[in-house]
Amino acid sequence: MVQAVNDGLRTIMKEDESVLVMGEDVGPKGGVFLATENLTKEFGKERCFDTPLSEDGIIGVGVGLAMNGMKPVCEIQFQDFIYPAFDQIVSEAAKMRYRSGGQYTVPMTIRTPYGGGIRGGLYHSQSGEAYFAHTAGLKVVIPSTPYDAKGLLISSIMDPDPVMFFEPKALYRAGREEVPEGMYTVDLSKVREVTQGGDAVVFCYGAMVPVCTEAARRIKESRNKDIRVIDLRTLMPLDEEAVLQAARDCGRVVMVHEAPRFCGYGSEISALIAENAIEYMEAPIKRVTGFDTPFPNTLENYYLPDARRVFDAIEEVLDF
Amino acid sequence: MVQAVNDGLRTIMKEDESVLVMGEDVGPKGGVFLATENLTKEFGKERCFDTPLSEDGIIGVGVGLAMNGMKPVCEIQFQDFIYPAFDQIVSEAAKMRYRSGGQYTVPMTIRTPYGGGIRGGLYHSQSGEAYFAHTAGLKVVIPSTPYDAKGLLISSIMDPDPVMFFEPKALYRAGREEVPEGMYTVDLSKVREVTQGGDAVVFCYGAMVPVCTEAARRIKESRNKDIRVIDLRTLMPLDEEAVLQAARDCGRVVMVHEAPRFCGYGSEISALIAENAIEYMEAPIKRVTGFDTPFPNTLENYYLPDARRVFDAIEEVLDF
Amino acid sequence: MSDTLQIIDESGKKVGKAPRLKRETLLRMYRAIVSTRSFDDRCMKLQRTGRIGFSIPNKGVEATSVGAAAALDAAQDWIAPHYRDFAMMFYLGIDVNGMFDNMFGNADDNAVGRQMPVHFSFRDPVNWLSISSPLGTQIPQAVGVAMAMKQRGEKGIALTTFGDGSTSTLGFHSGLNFAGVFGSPVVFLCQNNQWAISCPSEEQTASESYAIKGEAYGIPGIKVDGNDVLAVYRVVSEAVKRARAGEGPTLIEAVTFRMGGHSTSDDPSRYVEQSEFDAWEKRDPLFRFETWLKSEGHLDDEKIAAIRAETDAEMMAAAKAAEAKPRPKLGTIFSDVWEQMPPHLDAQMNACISHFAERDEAVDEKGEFPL
Amino acid sequence: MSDTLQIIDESGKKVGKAPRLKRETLLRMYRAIVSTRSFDDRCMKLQRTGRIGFSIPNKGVEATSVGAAAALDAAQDWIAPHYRDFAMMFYLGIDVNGMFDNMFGNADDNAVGRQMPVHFSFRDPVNWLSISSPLGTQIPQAVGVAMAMKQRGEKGIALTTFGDGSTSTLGFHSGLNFAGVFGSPVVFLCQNNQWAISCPSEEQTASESYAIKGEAYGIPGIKVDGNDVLAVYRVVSEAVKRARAGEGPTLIEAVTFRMGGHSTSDDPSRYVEQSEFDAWEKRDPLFRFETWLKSEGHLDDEKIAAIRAETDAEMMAAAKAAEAKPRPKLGTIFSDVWEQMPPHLDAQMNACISHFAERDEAVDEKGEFPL
Ligand SMILES: Cc1ncc(C[n+]2csc(CCOP(=O)(O)OP(=O)(O)O)c2C)c(N)n1
Ligand SMILES: Cc1ncc(C[n+]2csc(CCOP(=O)(O)OP(=O)(O)O)c2C)c(N)n1
Ligand SMILES: [Mg+2]
Ligand SMILES: [Mg+2]
Repeated sequence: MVQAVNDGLRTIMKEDESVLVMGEDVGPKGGVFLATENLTKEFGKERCFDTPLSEDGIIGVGVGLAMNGMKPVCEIQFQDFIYPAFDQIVSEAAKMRYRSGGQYTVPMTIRTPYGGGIRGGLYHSQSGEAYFAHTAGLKVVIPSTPYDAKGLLISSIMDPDPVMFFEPKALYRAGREEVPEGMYTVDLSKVREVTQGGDAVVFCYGAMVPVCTEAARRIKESRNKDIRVIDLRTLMPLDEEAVLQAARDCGRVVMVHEAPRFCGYGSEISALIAENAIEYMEAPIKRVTGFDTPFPNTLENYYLPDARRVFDAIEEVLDF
Repeated sequence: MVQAVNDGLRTIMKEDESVLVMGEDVGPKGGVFLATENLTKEFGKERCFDTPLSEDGIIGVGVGLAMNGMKPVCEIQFQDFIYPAFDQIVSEAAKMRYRSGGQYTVPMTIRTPYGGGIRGGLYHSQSGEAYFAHTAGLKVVIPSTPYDAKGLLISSIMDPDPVMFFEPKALYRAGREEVPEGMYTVDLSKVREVTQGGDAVVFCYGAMVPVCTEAARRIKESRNKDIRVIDLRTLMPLDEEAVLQAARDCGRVVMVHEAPRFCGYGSEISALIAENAIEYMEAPIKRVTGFDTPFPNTLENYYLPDARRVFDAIEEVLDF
Repeated sequence: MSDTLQIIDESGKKVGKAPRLKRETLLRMYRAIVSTRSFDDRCMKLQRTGRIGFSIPNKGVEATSVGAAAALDAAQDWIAPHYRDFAMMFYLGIDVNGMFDNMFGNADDNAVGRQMPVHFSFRDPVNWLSISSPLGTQIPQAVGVAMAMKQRGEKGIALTTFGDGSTSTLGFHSGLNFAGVFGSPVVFLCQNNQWAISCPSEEQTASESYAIKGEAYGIPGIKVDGNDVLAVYRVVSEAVKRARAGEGPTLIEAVTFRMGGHSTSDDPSRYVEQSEFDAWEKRDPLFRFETWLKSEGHLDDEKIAAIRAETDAEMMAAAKAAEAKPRPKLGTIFSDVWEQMPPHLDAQMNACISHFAERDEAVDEKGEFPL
Repeated sequence: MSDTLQIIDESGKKVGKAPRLKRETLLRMYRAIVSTRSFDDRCMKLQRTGRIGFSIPNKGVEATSVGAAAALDAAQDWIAPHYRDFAMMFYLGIDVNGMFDNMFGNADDNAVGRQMPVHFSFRDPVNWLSISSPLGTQIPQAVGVAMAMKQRGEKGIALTTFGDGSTSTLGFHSGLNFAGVFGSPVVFLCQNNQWAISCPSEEQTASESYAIKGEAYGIPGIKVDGNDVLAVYRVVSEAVKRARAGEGPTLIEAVTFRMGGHSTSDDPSRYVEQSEFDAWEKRDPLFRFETWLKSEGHLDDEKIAAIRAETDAEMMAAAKAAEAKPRPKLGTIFSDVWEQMPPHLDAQMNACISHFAERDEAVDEKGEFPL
């Protein structure tokens, strides 16, 4: 997937001179995961440049660039390091259009690798999407395939509002899928149906999509039930109608994410259904999530939801 | 309520020499809301002192003090200004015990006024409790009466872990309730039943407690139904059993808070019930919340949930 | 204030080389200061009578703002402002009605009644970034604004202002560091007005001065008498010139004084000694400039009285007009969150509108702003 | 490096006044540096063979760490460390087994296998705060630690270390500012090793030096040759003395070089010129100290070989022991979040334990750490 990100950046930078890439080590080194490889070489260091070690600076300067005609793509090296920039993101980027009555706007994209999968421990593994989904004025986008990564990234950069673009680092090296050359976009705010089915629905995103797909496959194999796996892709704005429709169609729901459960993104999905479609529910709305603890290191694979935990949860809702 | 906070601080400072109060303007001025009035006079500026204008510094230094034997009570002048300290709170205070295997701990309390009620617009009105409730390692406490304010505050300061103590500024001048003199504590993690009833339950906290109580009174008046109003008080750790029990008892649930709805704290309450007690539900789980926008100024009173909006929601669940 | 540039001293006497400025310009500067005082007075009255919730007095700091504004080219330069320097806008030719629309948060307010008073946002007569309550956030933003102009080969520069207290924020540190590294065309103007609410300037930092903080970022730091409008003009002009010529950023510390409370609700007698007020009263920037202008023959008492009467009348009229306007429509709670309103917000808006259409309006009681 | 204190020059010759140190102390310093190299080598091998995930090489910067450690009183002083200076621990007498337990994240690890390797946390032989990945956060924490001691009238001080890159973080700005204002007994030691991953020290800030940043906080700034263990010892000792005497904080910039990649996974040839490596190779702190010790008669080749063999063996043995230990129990995912485990977490723990009890273990595949 990381090549698709790189390809997306290159494509939109060619198309639109106002697109800039900035962050720590994004220049000559090409980024820690090589997502920005060769961009400085190709577009010059005016268009892709390293910054001092300050996330507050990266985002604050990015907000200024965005207000004055540029489309900055700011990289935060790991999502875990976004918190020094939290004020600029939630107080400034998210609220600029609103507080200025639309006089100033912030067409900025914040790219950052998130989630587990590299034995990164507490601070190279977090999934903080709920913080941002709760913040009005931001969009939150998480791809799960190379195709979507490129298309959603281009859409995010072209979007007139600030977009948090979370890249599941566990999938960076996965999926050898070819992505189309050149410009294309993927709609922000449409879910993707990964598998079809009407016996239960599993909502997920990012690195949990292949995990859930595998669980669905095993359920099919062992019980011949058809599970609908839905990749939410755009967490904000959420395609609520699609979520509710799937919940109504299936009557049995499982929500899966890596982030801790308590007040996690999944709680919103549950709440939404409990508020608008509870009468269709034939089982409890289950959540399979990371635990309500910081992210461990040695035991990472016990912390992260895996296909077996998802499988068990699907069984539970099927058997209720 | 603000006198109760002041009294709580004074009481525990007398009791425990390691308690310090620090923040912007908490010294001679006594804080913007006078929560720390006269503490410098009474305890000296070693025990209650002004700091430079850096929330990151206030919390970062507080974490250091806490790790080395003190019990700092850090004031953030308005909850809206806590974001520059977000990294120190979520990355450091919250994770210190975990990442050091208990070798270092952070018995710190972060006091801050939150919520609407003073025509403070975007940045003097926010309710950010969900950010912190989602962060493992923090406790989140919100009083709604002077009695609880003092008792919960003392408990928070004595707690061995970092506590976010959110004070509903709309109630600072409300409630002329006398509070007991001297030391007393209120358990962290027990809800408070404000009114009894079995026809529906309303969960709420902070400034929404009187609003919900008023709505319940009106329902009693107009429809002779008994509504149980529950003040959650400690949002983390949540007394989940009490929440589920009330939900099962009543079968009809409304959740009320000022914060925006999407991924707000209420979504966790809904999700919890949808996961563990859905079979008892006789109506959708309704949420009455602030809107998914930044906080407005002129139209503040249209933004904040009021007794009529809560009343309508209770009617809806009763009539479903 | 040994190493602090001064041109007109406290008694109104010229002690340095005055910049060559046209009479109209000088009078425009003077009028801007007088307008600010009129605005302050009007707002204090409005707040005391409960018609607006809050204002930020500018008395004492106007020379810093006006001197800086006069050094800009409004057609191409941007301002990333602090909240206590809107005297700049009077110099630059703002429509006062727009300012009072903001004070009342009415339907015509640029901020659509969403922000507290004095949180202005303008595109005209200059790009004046939306004022934020969180302190210091405008500083790195100004650097970004400036970098964009540099990148496009434009000649505009960004001026950003902030208080002494704001130098402790993260935005100060990251903004100055980035500007130093990228050589961005920015002027950083620190309004050292001796206080950050109740925290005195000397307890904000142990550094020798605020200007010296530039050293930490490789940025020249200059200290100027902030109550001397000509000295501020001179220093800011030079910094603007350097920035425009591609020679990078400058940090300026303007030494001035907040001649009153932090806001209309603050009582400074709790923490400021009367003697401090008295001492600074003698350095009043308006008195000083007025005296000098008189001595140069640009002003006389009659003219002064006329200008005061005019500005008072202007503020009164604008306040009246703004007060009479309706408040923003309910839908404005929901617009401008994103360019396109997502379905969930649309649903919330419709529910809200029908809720209040069916019934009375919301109770309009409001709490008092404490500070 | 004109204004940079040096005592032993690059050839190992004494060019300044050496501090009076006992032979044992000098040899303990030497051994600490050698131990660090042994540790580095062992970890590099372990990482290359996939037995640990990550390490942070310390080659080149050991003199800075060891010189600083030697200036402390471990019984009362605290350390709020950066991740690239654990050579300090070898000087202070750490049990190497504890370090390798952390590298493997096994059941005996102080951090209970929760942190990445090299994120040490100790109470013994010194209060060494738990290392954090987020940069700069330890700096204000050190100030708080120091303030607590000052408040209680204790004589301890806090030493905090950080890289050149970390000076751009918020923690640097707030930490130094608070320490300046409160006159806290802290020593700020900036390890300027020329790089922050791939960002060269000159692009991190435009300031003349890192030491000069002290000016912004009213804190004396001193530059020292970080490859000269005696010079570092001298400068840190003086700063510690000042702090202990209640004379406030000091900022020290130790000029040194990261003689390799950022981490075991980094390939510095993508961004560091070979000539830079070559130039610094000649300033190797180990070579220099060794040469001087030899010239003073404290060391000879035989002794050197013996020490190397001993430290290598010690590391090898500790690594083996640590590798053989079991990993932490499942329940450790859930403990230490709060002092008391709340019911919801208890439920999650029980579900997790019974899930894995019923079935096989989790798949133990792991992604590669990229940097
Ligand atoms: C991040 C942040 N913290 C705290 C506040 C509360 N606050 C408002 S104004 C102020 C003092 C500002 O002082 P200074 O920067 O000197 O500006 P002045 O008011 O003197 O113009 C404080 C602490 C805030 N607005 N933002
Ligand atoms: C807040 C934060 N941002 C980014 C990172 C990623 N990161 C890890 S080390 C590093 C460079 C640190 O440079 P420096 O402070 O000079 O220390 P050195 O590695 O040279 O010892 C970066 C950017 C981080 N750990 N924390
Ligand atoms: Mg000030
Ligand atoms: Mg470095």
